[in-house]
Amino acid sequence: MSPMSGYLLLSALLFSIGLAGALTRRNAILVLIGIELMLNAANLNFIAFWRYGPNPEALTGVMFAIFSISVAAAEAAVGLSIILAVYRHSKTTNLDKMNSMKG
Amino acid sequence: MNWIVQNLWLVPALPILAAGISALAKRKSRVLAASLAIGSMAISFLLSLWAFAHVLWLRNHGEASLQIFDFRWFQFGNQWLSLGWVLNPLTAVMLVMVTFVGLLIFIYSVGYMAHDENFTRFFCFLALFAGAMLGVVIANSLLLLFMCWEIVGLTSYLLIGFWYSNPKAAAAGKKAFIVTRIGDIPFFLGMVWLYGQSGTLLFYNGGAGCLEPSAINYLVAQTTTIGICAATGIALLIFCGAVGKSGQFPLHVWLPDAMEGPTPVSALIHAATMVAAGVFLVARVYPLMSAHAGIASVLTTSTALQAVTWVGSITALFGALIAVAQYDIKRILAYSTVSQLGYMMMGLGVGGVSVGMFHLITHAFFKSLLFLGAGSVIHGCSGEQDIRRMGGLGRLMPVTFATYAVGMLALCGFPLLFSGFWSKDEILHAAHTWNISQAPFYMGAFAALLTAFYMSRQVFYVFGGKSRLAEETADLSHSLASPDTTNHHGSSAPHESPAVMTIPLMILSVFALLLGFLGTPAWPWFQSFLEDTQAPLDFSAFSTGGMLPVMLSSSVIVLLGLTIGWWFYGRKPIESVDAPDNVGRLSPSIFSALGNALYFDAIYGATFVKLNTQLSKISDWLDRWVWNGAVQTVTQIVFGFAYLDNFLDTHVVNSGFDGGCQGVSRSGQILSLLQAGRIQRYLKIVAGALIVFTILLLWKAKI
Amino acid sequence: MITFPWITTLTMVPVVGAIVLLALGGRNKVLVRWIALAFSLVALILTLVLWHKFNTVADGFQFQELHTWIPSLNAEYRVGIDGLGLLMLLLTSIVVPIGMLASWQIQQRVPLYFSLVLLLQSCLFGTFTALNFFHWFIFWELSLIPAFFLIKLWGGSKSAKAAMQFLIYTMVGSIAMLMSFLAIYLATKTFDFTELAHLAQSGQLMPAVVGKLGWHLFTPEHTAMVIFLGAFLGFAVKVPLIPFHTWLPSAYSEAPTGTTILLTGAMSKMGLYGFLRILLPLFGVQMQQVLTPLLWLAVATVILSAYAALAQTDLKRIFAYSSINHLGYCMLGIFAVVKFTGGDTALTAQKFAAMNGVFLQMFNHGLTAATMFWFVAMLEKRTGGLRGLNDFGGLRKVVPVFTGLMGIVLFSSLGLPGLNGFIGEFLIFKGALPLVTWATALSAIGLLITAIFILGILQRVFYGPLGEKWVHLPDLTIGERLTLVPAIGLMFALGLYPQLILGVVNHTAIQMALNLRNF
Amino acid sequence: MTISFLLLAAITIAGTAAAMSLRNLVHCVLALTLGLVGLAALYLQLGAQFVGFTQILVYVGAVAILAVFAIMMTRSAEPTEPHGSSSFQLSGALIAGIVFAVLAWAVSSGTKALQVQTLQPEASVNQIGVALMHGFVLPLEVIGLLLTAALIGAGVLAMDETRGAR
Repeated sequence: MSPMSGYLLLSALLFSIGLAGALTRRNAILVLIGIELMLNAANLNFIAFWRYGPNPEALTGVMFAIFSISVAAAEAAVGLSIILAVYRHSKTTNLDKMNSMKG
Repeated sequence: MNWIVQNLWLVPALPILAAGISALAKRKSRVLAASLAIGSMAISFLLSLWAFAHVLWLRNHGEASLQIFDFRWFQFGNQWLSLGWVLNPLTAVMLVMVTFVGLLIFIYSVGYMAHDENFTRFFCFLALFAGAMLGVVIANSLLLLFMCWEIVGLTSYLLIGFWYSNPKAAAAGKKAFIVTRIGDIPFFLGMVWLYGQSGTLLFYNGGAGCLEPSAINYLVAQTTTIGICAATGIALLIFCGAVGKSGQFPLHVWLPDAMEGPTPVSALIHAATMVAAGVFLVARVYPLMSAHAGIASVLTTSTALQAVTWVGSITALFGALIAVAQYDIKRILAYSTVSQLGYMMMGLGVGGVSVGMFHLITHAFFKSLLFLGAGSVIHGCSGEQDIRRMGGLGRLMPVTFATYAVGMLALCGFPLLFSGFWSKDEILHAAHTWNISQAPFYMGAFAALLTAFYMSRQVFYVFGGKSRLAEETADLSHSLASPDTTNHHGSSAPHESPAVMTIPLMILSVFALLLGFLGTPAWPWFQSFLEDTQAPLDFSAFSTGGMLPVMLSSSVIVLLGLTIGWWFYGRKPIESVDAPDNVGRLSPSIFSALGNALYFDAIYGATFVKLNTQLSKISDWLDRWVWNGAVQTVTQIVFGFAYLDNFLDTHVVNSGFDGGCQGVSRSGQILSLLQAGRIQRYLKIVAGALIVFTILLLWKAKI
Repeated sequence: MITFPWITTLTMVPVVGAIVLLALGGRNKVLVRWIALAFSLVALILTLVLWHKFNTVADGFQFQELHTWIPSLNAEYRVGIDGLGLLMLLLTSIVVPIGMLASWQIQQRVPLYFSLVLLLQSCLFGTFTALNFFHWFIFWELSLIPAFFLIKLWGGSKSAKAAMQFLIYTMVGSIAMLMSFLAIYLATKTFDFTELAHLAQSGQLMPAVVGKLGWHLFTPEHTAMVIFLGAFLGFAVKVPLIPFHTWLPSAYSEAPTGTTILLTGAMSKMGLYGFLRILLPLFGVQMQQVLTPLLWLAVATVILSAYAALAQTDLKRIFAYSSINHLGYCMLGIFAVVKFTGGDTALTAQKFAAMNGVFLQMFNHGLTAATMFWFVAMLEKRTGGLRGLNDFGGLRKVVPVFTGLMGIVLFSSLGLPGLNGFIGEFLIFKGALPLVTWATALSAIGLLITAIFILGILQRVFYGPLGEKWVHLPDLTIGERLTLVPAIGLMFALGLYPQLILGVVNHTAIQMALNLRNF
Repeated sequence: MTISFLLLAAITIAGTAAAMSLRNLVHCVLALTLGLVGLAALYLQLGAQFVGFTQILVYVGAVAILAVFAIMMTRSAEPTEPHGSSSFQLSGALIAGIVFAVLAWAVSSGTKALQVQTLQPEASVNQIGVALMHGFVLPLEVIGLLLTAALIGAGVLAMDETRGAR
């Protein structure tokens, strides 16, 4: 087992944990955190591929990770504020009770 | 250069300055306006005398009697446009005449207009007129002449419409301006053409002027596309201006209407000076008028002068005919003026500058005398202008009667003593010896007969018999006099006018008597003065060149005319206001046609005025419907497409679309079952998809 | 050499004024009016300074400023004036204060109104000084915006329609012109008027354009003609020439009178300016080719507009048509100058005369028409908006001073010698008659018809018996008389001494006439 | 496969797993912080210092704090979260498990063929800066724009509706 596949497996595990959280928890904040974890798993993949993959001098993986972190930060900020707004509207963060998008 | 030549501009400038000051003055400052106008005119008169004396002095010392002063006005391109003034015998004579007659009429106006509320304005306009007229006289440039000419027209317009509240006066002023402008437009074009051809508008400029031989020869050599030489074309166009201004047939229609203005205005502008400006213009550009293609044939008359002669003789006869059947004292004189102006034109055409100008000068004196006399009569009769309502004024207004009689005899050309005889005789004699046709002579002679007749008719109506003025009060339908005149001439019984009015009459009558002796055939001083020759006293001139027969026949004609007039109107006094005219009874239809001036106004109204109105309507219609319509049509077409598109959208596309939409919405209802609004369920689906895709990818990689 | 940027300063002064007015707000209307007037007077003083400093015998443009702006497009900020530009600057600076004084009684949105007027002035300055098509066109188009709002927001009952018509009409013309200029730009890669004029003069312009854009269905002449007609349309609408004029009567009569003054006094000169500055140097050849139809258009403009004026009863509409009529003489003069003369020196001298006449007439018409509409504004103020010919009668009795002064202006418009209108018309006719005889002779009819309708106004409004309604009509106040004095004094001054203007523009007129390419 | 990697991986897994399963939300976030620090340490170990520190700054410093605030403000700190139906939890966990299985299979089958770089590559801040300013300048600008938009959007969304209309 190469060092790289270790990182990749770790990343897959992180992704699954995040997914599990996102799928099972009722609280919107935790769902958001789960999604963040999935993003982090992807970042870990990027870094790992950069470290062990070809052409590391191009810094592509690092760059991807940086941008991804930025996007994730933006996403977290917007997502949390949406949750706040929704909470103010419906006084809950429980996703089961938020079904106004029902078609 | 002599002081007076250099400063000749002062002559017109002073009255204009006076006009400018009184224009700014208040309405109440009557004395200021009158004294400014009269004072400036008096100074101008003195300056004119000086100028006249200077010309005489030059002649006596054998120097050139043509003095010019030019100055640069403005620059365009590489050349300067120069203006200037000219002092020659023609100028000098006109200057003295205009300032003298003008001065007398100004003084007279003080009395005549005494009660008018716009007294100040009147003198302002009058002074402006005098200045502009003097500008016409001294101008050494056709452009300057034209400019002053137009301002003269403006003042004429203002003064005819002086009693502006009267719609007739307002209309008459407008008519005068427009009809003269009809003549001025060709004049303008002729001037521009002349400028284009000769490169200068200065009359005399040391050999380079447009009236001097080199320019004239050049103009004669040019031929236009219609076959006449440029000189003739230009001369004819300029003559159009003279026709308009001098009330020549067929543009005479404004002059009788112009009598709506105050009587001094009629005397000054529409008898003595402005209307004579047309004659003066022809005299001024005479070298151009008489230029013809044949090099040395002095005897042949140029086309332009032939036109002048024919127009003049037709006008002379025409005006005299109409004057026979008029009842308004001023209209008779107006048509008489038309006729006499025709004489002058004829004189210019057949005899040359001196012949026409001599009549112009004498006419200026006796016709202004007649108008002022008529004004005195109107003033005395409280604004009455209809000769049928006058009568017997000879006893009531002796001074007016005496001076009027002098003027009337001068106008008729009563033999030997009166100025009109000599000047008219000159014209008839020249017409008699004209080499083209004898017709102008006969027309002129017949007009002379008619002149004697209608003047005696007028005098018998006005001064003879007993007063019929009392009947007026009973006649309520009468409304001939303008409201203003009626209001402003106070008292009711006929009375003699004040001295401020009668003294100018007397002075004028003296000149009407004596002026003729300056130009008798025996001692043609006036003619020689204008033509720059010497005039010895030579009584044998009467017997040469058929002079004596012409004089005799014209005397007979005049006496005959007076006799016929006496026969019809003087033999027994006119009975009443409503009595039909004694001549009119002979042939009422012809008489009424003449009374209506041969329906010229109606004819013009039905043709030119109507045409004009129609054209303006057409133009407006074009504007509204064709030009704008084209634009609107394009707009409508665009809108039409828009509507069509809209229609297709609603009824074709939309209905199909709606159908489609219903299908979509039904399937949407089914699909919406999937949309439970629960994110986590979606997430599960995504995860499932992820699983499937990863497996697929791996599978593919394996294979 | 760095000199003081006179022209840019002049252009910016009204803009600053507009900003100040907008910042000030509408609380103090009186203050706003005075500030606006003050700014326009500053512009007038600046223009007079330029007039004084102008070298009347120098060739080419003066007070030039040159800055690169958009290098990739070869668009430069290049301004400068010759005699014509200076004359137009002066006219604008005179007309704008008149327009402001005539709008004194406006009550709604005062700061906006006056700042729009100032903006319009700035655009006019820009148009008359720009020497590069790029920003010239920007100013040209920009001027439509204030004009549009001035007509629409403060105009009469149908002003929205009139403003829209005005905007669309001129816009269509401008677009056609823009197309033509883009075509020229594609071929020459320059927007500079002087360079383009040099190219045209040496006969390279149109071959270059045709070489670039030639289309197999068109002969080169046709291609050049199409390009010319595009530019022609833009200016012909603006002037306007019949039949491109239908926006004008409604725009003039619906606009508030103060705006009409700006429209007729200054904006109508933009079209003529374009003809002189752009069409003559660039498209002389094409104009020669279609000279006869162009002359017909000019003659039709002169005569039909005069007749149409005769048929109107609204004073503003009469003066609107009269305006078209007067500009028709300018068009006649311009077209006469275009006529091919083949180096005949006598006829070239006639061209100088016509060119000078056109310049003078442009200025005179601006002055006279502006003052005439000013009188209409004063009449409207007194009568509460009535301005029909049939509404009045005998006013001279109650308002003698008004009548007298308006009479002077009316006669100036009629072309009475001694007032400013005459010399311009005289020079145009003098120059045009030998060049284009029949068209000029026919146009003289316009002079007559003008007299008829002007005297008709005097007769129906001021003469005749006084209507009951107007017995208490107030005459001009002292303030109004004083403000009128400069305008009317200028009319007299120019009528008696036209050298005042001709001395300044003559050199430019000669240059323009000589620079026409003669084939 | 070093000890340090295993250690750090264990910390990360533990932290994140705790974050996803604890009852108290505040505890969840604390556990998450631990997991994220572990992840950052892994980055450092891989030689990507800049990313590692950024991870700490952004996630530990910002996102976690943000989450805490959100929890505070929504009063979800009390462990009152009702348990959903067990079938719901089970299905979620099952799916996550399947995903992990598939991914692990993919990793194990995919990485065998890969040539592995053994040399430690360099990613100094200087290099990253140069790269950002040259090859990646456009993405940088876009991300800047995105962040600005997010900033404004978050502000607007979080603004109190009643007072926001002021």
